[in-house]
Amino acid sequence: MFLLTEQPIQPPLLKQSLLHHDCGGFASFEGWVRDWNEGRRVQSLLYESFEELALKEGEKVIEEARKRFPIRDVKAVHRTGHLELGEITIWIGVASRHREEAFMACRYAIDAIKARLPIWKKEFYLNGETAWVGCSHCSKLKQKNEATCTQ
Amino acid sequence: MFLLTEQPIQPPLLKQSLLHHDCGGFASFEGWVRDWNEGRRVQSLLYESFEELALKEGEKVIEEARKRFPIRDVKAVHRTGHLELGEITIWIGVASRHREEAFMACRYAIDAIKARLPIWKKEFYLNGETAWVGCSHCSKLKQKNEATCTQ
Amino acid sequence: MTMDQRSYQLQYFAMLKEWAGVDKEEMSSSATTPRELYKELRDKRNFPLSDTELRVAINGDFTDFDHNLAEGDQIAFIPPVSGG
Amino acid sequence: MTMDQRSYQLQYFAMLKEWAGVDKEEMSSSATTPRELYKELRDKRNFPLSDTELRVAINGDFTDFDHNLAEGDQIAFIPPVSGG
Repeated sequence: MFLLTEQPIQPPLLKQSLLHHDCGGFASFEGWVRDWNEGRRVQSLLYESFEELALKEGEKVIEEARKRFPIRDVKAVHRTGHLELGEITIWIGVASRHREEAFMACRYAIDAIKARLPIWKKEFYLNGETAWVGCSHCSKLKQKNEATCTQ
Repeated sequence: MFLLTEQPIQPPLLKQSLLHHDCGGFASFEGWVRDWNEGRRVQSLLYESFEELALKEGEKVIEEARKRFPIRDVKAVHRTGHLELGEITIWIGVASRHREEAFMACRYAIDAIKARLPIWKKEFYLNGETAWVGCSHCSKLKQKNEATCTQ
Repeated sequence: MTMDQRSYQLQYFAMLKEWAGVDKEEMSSSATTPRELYKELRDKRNFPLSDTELRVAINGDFTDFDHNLAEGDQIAFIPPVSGG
Repeated sequence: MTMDQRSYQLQYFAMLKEWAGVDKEEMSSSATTPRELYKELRDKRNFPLSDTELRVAINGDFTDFDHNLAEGDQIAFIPPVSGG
């Protein structure tokens, strides 16, 4: 199951549906809003998604993880909207019989979600600037003082 | 930090001390009491430890994980005593700047803890039998109806 | 040579949305593929990203830049993502 | 040839504890290494595990089976572990 949410992510609640008695291992990953990125002090950030497509692609990733690894259950939730330092940006939980595949499926899911889902992160810096992350043109343009990603 | 506890493991509380604002990734692993093992229906289990040595060796594993991977913080807690189905047997949490090393350190810690710490698991089966896990002699002896690990 | 003009629904996200100043718009064009359409759009809007840096979705599904467009298609050019 | 007898403190865990029927005991022995001591113990207690399946700890630290034992040492033979 893949979800997008504008509400704070609560791992203990999300884990509930994965508590199967035939599972001996549970691997999870959380992304956290970090206070700096590439040398800049971050104050907060905004996640924007192309919701319809992100949900479809997220479900695809979940199904791929299930097919590639002999896991019992997997769930991923991505936050959208404005997030403060320390908040959870994404949560992935994988329950399985053995730990090996739980780790591998969790790793697979986070990598695929980050690479493929139409979700964008805009960082708000302490100095008042902002930038869309992953947009190499933004910083290049910035140096040339042309139109930029910052506002 | 490595701990042994006879009380139920509570991941949200354990995570508190790992919440650093310079961390963007958090990987964790939980072991759960599973309802079967090697074809036998498990009802509950007992973890017994050589406490003094388990604590020392657990701290060593934690230090090794810190040295091998550029992580920010890691904590592991192993349960002892009698556990029911679904209870958490072990919890490991790793906070780091990036996700790669969080996964790797978490994986390293669980593998090393399972392989090296003087902690033993006794399974209590639905049919009333019991066995120490990992003791290949126990099952061999069992088949020969000699002295066994079961009681 | 006269070209058929078709009407497309464009959706913008993230930096493209900021550059365009709108989150969607209707566009009449003789373009028959996303590649042609983005070329036209880039000239018009002065977007700094080339199509090699984008993906494209039509009617809510990823597709390729040589897909044949149909009247009324909903088209989203997907700038580099940074989720998680 | 007379051998010095030394007194050792043995600790038992898990299956060894069940087989021994006690969790610790004092043992007088002329053994000077854990290897010799376990051989003696195995004959006496009829433990099914050989020393190749065990690890040994002396005074709370892992060591090897050829370590020189000292009077009063606390010795634990560690059966196969299954933590986590």
